[in-house]
Amino acid sequence: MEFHNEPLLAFIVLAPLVGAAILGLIGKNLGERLIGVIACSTVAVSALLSIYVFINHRVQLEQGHKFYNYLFTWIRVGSFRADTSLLLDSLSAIYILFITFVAFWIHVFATGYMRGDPGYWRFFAYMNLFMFSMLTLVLGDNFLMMFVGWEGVGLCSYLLIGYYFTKDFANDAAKKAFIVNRIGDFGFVLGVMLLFLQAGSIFYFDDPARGIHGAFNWVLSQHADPLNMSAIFSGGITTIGVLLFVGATGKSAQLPLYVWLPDAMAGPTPVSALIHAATMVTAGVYMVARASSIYTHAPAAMVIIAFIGAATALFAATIGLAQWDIKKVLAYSTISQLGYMFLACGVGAFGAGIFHVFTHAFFKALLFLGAGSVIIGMHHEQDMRRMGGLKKYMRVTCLTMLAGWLAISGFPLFSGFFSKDEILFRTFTSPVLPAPWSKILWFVAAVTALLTAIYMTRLIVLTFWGGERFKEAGAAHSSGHPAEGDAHSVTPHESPAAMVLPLVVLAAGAVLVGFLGIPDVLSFGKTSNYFEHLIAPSVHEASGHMNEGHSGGIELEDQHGVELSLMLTSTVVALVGLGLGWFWFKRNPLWKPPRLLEDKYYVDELYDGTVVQPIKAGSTNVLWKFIDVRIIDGAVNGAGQIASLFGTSLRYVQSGLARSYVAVLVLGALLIIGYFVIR
Amino acid sequence: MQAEKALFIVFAVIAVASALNILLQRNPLYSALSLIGTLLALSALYVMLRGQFIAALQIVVYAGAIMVLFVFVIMLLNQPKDQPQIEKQKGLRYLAIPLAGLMIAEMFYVLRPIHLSTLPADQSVGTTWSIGTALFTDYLLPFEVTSVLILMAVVGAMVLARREGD
Amino acid sequence: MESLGINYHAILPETITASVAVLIMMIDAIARNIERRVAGIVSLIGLIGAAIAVASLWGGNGETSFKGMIITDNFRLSFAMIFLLVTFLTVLISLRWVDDESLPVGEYFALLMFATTGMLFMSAANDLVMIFLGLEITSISTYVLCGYRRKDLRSNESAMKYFILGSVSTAFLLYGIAFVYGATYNPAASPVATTNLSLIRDRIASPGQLFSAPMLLAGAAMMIVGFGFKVATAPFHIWSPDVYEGAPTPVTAFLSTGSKAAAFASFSRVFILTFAATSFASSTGPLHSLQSAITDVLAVMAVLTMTVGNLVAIVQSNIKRMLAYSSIAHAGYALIGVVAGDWRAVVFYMLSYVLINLGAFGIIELIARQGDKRLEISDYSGIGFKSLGLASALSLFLLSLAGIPLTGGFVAKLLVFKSAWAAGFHGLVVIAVINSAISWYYYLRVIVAMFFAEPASAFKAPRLARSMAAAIVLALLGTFYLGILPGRVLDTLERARDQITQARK
Amino acid sequence: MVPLSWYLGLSALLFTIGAVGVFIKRNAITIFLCIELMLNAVNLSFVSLSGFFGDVGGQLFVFIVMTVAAAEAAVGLAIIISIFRNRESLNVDEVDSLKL
Amino acid sequence: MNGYLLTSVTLLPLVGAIALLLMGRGEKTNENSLKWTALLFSLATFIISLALPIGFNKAGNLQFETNVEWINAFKLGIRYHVAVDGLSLWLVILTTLLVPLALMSSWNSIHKRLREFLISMLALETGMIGVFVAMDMFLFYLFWEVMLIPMYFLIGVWGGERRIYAAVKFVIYTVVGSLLMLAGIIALYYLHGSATLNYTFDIATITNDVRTHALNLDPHTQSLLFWAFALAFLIKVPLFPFHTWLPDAHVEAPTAGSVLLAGVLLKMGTYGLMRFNLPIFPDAAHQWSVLISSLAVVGIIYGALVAMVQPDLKKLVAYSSVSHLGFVVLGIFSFTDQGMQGALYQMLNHGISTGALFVIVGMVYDRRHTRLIAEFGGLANVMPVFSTFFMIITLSSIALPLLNGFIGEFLILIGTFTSPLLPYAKLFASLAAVGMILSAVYMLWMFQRVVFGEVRNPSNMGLSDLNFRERLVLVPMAMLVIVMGVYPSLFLDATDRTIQSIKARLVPATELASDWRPNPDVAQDR
Repeated sequence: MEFHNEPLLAFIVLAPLVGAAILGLIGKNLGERLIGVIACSTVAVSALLSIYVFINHRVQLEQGHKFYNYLFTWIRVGSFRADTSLLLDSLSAIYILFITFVAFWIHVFATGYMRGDPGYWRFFAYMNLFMFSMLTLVLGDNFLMMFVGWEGVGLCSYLLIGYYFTKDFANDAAKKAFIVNRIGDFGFVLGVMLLFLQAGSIFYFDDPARGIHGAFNWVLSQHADPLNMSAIFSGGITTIGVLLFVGATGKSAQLPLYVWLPDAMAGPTPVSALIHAATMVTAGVYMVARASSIYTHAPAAMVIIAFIGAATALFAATIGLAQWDIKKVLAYSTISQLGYMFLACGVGAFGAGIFHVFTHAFFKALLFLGAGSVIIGMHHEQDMRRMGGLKKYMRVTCLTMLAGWLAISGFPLFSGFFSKDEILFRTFTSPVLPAPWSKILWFVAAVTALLTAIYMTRLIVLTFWGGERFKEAGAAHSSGHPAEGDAHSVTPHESPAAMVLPLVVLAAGAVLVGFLGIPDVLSFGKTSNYFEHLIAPSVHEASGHMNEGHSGGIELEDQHGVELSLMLTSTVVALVGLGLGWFWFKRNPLWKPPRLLEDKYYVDELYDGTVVQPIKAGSTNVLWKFIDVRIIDGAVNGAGQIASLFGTSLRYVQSGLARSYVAVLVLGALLIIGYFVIR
Repeated sequence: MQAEKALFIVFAVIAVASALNILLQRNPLYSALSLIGTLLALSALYVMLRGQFIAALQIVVYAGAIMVLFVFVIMLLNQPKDQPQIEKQKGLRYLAIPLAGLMIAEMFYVLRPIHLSTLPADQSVGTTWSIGTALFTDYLLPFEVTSVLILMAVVGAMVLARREGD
Repeated sequence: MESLGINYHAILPETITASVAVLIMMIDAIARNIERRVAGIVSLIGLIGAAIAVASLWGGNGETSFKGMIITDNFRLSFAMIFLLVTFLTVLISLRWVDDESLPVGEYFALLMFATTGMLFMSAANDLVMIFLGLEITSISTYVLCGYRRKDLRSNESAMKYFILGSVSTAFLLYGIAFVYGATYNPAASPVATTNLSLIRDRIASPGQLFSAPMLLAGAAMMIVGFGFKVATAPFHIWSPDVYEGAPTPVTAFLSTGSKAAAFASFSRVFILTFAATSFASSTGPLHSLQSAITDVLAVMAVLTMTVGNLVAIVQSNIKRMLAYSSIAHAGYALIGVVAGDWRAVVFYMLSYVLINLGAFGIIELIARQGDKRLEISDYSGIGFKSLGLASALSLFLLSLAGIPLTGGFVAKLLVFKSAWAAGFHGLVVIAVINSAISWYYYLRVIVAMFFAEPASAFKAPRLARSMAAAIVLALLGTFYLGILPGRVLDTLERARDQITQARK
Repeated sequence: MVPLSWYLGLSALLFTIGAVGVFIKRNAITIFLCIELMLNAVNLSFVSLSGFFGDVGGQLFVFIVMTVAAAEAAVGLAIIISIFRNRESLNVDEVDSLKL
Repeated sequence: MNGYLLTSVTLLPLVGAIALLLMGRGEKTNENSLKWTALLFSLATFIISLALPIGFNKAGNLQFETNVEWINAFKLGIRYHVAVDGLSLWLVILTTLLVPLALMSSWNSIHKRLREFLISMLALETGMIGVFVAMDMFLFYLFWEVMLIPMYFLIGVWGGERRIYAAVKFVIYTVVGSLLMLAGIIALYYLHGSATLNYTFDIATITNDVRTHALNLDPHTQSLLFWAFALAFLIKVPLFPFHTWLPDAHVEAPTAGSVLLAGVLLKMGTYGLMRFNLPIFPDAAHQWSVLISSLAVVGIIYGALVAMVQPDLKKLVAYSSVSHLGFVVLGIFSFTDQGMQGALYQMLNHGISTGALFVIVGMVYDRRHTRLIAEFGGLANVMPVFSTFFMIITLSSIALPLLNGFIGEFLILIGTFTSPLLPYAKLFASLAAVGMILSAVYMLWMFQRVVFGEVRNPSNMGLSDLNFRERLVLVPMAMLVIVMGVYPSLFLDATDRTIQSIKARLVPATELASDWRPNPDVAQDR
């Protein structure tokens, strides 16, 4: 591995911070146009610099070179050291490329979407701050820098979810997001500390120039943990892996900590697109991929990741099938897709997971922005029951969203097709999972793919096709949100250019980016999978030797065969899903889904009843009013009362009668004399 | 020898009986007279102990002067007979017996091992001469200081007892 | 002719105070109509003269005079200074008061001076007879002073109780002296029996010289009763709350400081310098049992005293009575010094304690006004900011009593605790410390009332006489001096210690 | 001869009677008489010790005690008088306004 | 000059107090001149005190030393010995910084007895600085106790409804602890003196003798003394279950009092632990580390949970202090560089963040005369600037990275987690980390209820946003919050040497040797 210096990295990170600072401090007095320009241009600077840096170092990155940008030593206490320094390798390069690119277009979209909002400056300040945090997360060269970004994006997410701070549901959602993330961070922090304890360092890689030993080097020098339960609690690499993954479940909305993400849709739609779809929520995947050398030494952790990922994917997809709010559908879809990514990581296909992150960023951002466009067009109506037939009002939006729809559904040759296929294939052939489980998980993933196709089709059909339900006054009142505009008197309209242009760009991305990762088998060996080639030096893919019991020795030829057949299967699945959805929902747009699904399996209620309320009640009635007030203060006051009780009773010796005093005196004298002479 | 013991017992009995009578009398005047009895008995014992000077002093100063003062005050403050005799904490009465018992027991314990039964051959100790000599040599300062004490007592008594307006 | 040991210089301070007392009486008798303040001023001058006399004796090396009746060592002189200081401040705080209350002026100051003479003799005594005499002079004059407000029932009651109990305790003390006298009988020695403290010390220190060890022990026990009564240690403290409360406030101040300090002087003289002359560890025979009995009993008494004083003080509503209990508690702390056998600590404790207590009582007197009317703590509600100077000074005195650093009260406690720790009485220190914590509560109550509570009744800031102001300022300065720069005083005491131990060898 | 312990015993007995008298009698003057009794008991001890030891010191002590007793009597009686003037009673049990 | 610097920093506020006392009594109207005098004195103190970190030698131990004999009689060996080392340096600065800010924060909120209020504040400042700079146990105890009085008056005179109860409770709690400490001091003095024949109250000497094994206390004695000191400190901290004075004191104290109470006074407890308990009673510290760490962890979680359900803003912040200070204690008893440095850092953080929180609560209290959370809501609408500052401080309090709170808490956690000497270290650290979750819960919930939402209470409708003075108070605090979060080396480097010397006897040599440290001199100029 070779190390270089790349001072431009700091500028990539700092540019949005400068924007945030300007907007935060003086933005209030600036005009909307200027604010928009500042916000977009700082992100554009980052994006252009990212591209420049990437192009400049592409070859080296492909060879696994690393580029550092050391700024200063942040914390150094005893043997603990954390630097403010940035690291570019192919993994972070991919990340910053798509982050800055997608983010730029979302910023552009938002300049239109947020027009006229009194907190315009505030919004963009937060957005820029988010970019800073996200880039820090990705570019940091140690776990603590990652944590800085990790918490930073959490903060911005909090601020942006609660952007409409006069709305209680937005505030609740924001708080919930932060707190649930904190629960995950709990694991993350413990994981980092355990890593430090074991490895003596929290840096990813060596940096000879600074005399830093990377934690991963230590990990690689260790034997892999066995695949069993006890490894999880042994305090070794597996424990580290599991703890870090707990952090990922919070940030990336996996079971059981996914609950914040659907609520997070309370924020403005560009926020949902940027933070809760394209970038922040994939931080968990990034972290797992970044720590791939840990996970490849911790098969048990990987199994956990795979199962949680698959379970989340299926679970969220079923809920997504039953939601009426257009953004909620997309939110559950995001959770589901994130499950896919973790499934990929869990089966050892980190590259595939990242590839799905990459494609997902485009098509999910597109879908969200499209949804945003629809919402604006519908004057802030989000309930799909009051939409329908919008294709004729919002032509561009409709077209671009169709691209996103096909991409996420895995329609062949759209970007989602490639990444999803890769995951399905790698799951099926996973060297990590014990024998039947790889097939079972593959099956789960396939079913999820089917459901994805169905619910996305439902979304498209309900929104753009069918009757124009917004004209039917009071058609449905079950909308959970206090929508601003009164829906039944509106005419939908197409969005302005600032919003449409990003849709078009992202749609192009959603269609095309998949070609960066064409599997070998499709190009018949002519071009190798470029994406995988690029990312390979940065992640440690699981290899056959990881799980001895597994019959891992499939020949390469056989693999290609399997891959092709699986690809065929998934194409069929996607087409079936699209078809089913199309025909069913065209006919029954308002088909009432099962109550259990519509109410999201009552998980929120479960958490509230078993965790939140007991803690509140216990704290109030037991800890505060009983232990604090009664027992501790009671003891303190009681001691005082006992003292004055003694005082009061001793007082009565003082009867006021001289004769009794003499008696006491004589008695005392006798006692003393007695003690003196008899002792 | 036995005569001496008999004499001691006689005076001792008189002393104790008079002392008890102080407690038994309700009228302070009788109590005062009983105390004089004790004092006189004691002075007799002093003589037996070769404290002739002190014995004389006991009769002249104590029984004579001080007790007369008491009697005088008792007569002066002749309080009305029909006054209700308030007694608070009657229990103190019953405390008397155990306390007295305890005290006597302790004293007995202390004094029992003392074995000294002969007066020294030198008979000059209690004489006026020896007392006078000591008073103006070894005890010169205490003797002088008693004058301060007396003066102070006079002032004090005067301040407290004089009538208003003086 | 053998020497009578007459040394007028050695009793100069006592002579001065006694003569001033007589002089005051004469002035009072001859010139009834002249300025009433004269008596007070004469006593102040006399006290200063006595102080100069004490100073002139300084450095005495334990010589005795008057046939061993008087000893001149720095132990005596340091206590003498405390007494003179007490009387000085008492005179200052009573100057206006006697006038306001229209009490006989000449007699008042004369009695104070007599009492001072008695106290001086108590510290100067090297013979039990002198201790007894000094004690009686002090006691009898204070009996009178307690009842000085003749028409006041509380004052009468105070005098009567003090008199009855005081006389009983005197009888015990006397009986104790008789026993000690009997115990020292040694036909081979001359004199055969003695009440001289130096001789007693030598006799009990050398084995086989005692006539009767049980008598010595019983005597010591009864002397504890006598002295314990005077310093007001439990269970012989019971008189003091009633007496202190009933007596006129300046007299209370004098009683709670001067007579207590004097009693401590005798207490220390007898129980530290005589009975515990040789170190506890190296003593044998009757001396050892005497010493262990003394330490046991005094330690228990100290604990009882502190605890009773503090606990009962918590529930008091009358400030004088509260301070009475507080002074009981302080006797307990000082007694720790006696237990530890460190009289320097006792001296310092008494010095700082008398300053603080006199200051506090001075202010209480001022606020109580004529006839001791405003004495309830509730009377103090909200006066803090109406009379900021007085209230702040009182707060400082109270805090100093509680033992806050920077004041004499703290250094005094520190010294006592340190000696006790060094002597191995660790438990005693811990109990004392807990007691100090309790005491904060009731001292703070007054401050709470003064500063935090809403004004309850009409209160007008009292007029501050110059003499009273001088007394308060003097007490304050002294309190801080002892708290911040105790070095000089401590050095002096240390030299006194060296000198006494050397004299013994 | 009468042994020393007899005298001392008698003295102790008288002291005890005096001490008990102080707290069972209610008349202030009687109480005072009891106190005098206690002092006299002590005097007996002094004189007997002095006599048996052949040491004049004890008797000198008695001399001083008598003086003190006289002084105490003067002041004590004055206190009693001043109380009586205010209360018209010599019962000490009535004098208990200062308490607790 | 160096020698007098510290003394002048310590005594300058007192001089100010005396000046205020003497200032023209006649005119009642001239309140402004009083305020300005007090402020100028405290500012001057702050400015002079800045010379301390500037002239501080990071490689040195005690600095700016003044060491003169004070009371030498009776072998007392009491000295006027003041100095700063890494332990006290920043705490002194914290104190001198917070006092002017506190004065400014209550510029217009004191309506009675202004002069006395200002005098109390300045006297308190002297007391607090004195505690940190005293290097003699006698002197330390002196400042420790004397400082109580102004605080007592601040709560008692200028406090709220139940001020008397709170003030008395505060003093009694403290005094109970500190008098036990006095017994401990005497015992230590005596034991040290008899062991080394050098009777002294000097902390540095005693510490040094412990380090060089000139003074070897047996474990039993160590335990007793350890607790004599620890109780005083733990009450002050306050550690669960000695914490119940804190909510009362905080709620009743006026804003400035709360700021200093939370900002500085509580630190005196943890400071004492590091100054006395660890270096002087190392074996006892090990012996009792599990108990104290358990209490600390209980305090972290308990404080957070109880804070969560408080209806009163100040009470909430008070309980949050219990939680935060639990972290500090945990860090101290981890016996690691990270833990102790973190603890020290967390003291500063807590001083600034919680101080600022009280300032903020005071600002709304000044406007609305209530502190009940339920009375507020939607303040962001009417007081945006206020809300922004509130947000920054809130985030600092929940330990967001790049803000100060994170550095402290993370160092404490990692120090505890990796501690080789504290049994159950990983368990403690994990439980303490739960506190991180809970702090987010109660702070954000409180923040939401106060700042977010619609303005529902009509009395909040017309509230004015922060004025210039109020901004002036909060700006330095907010800036420190960020600076300390971004560049902690500025502060941490100065404390390292002292932590090493505390560890010297505490940590077995083997552990010291194995403590791998990266070479700080490696070129950083790539």
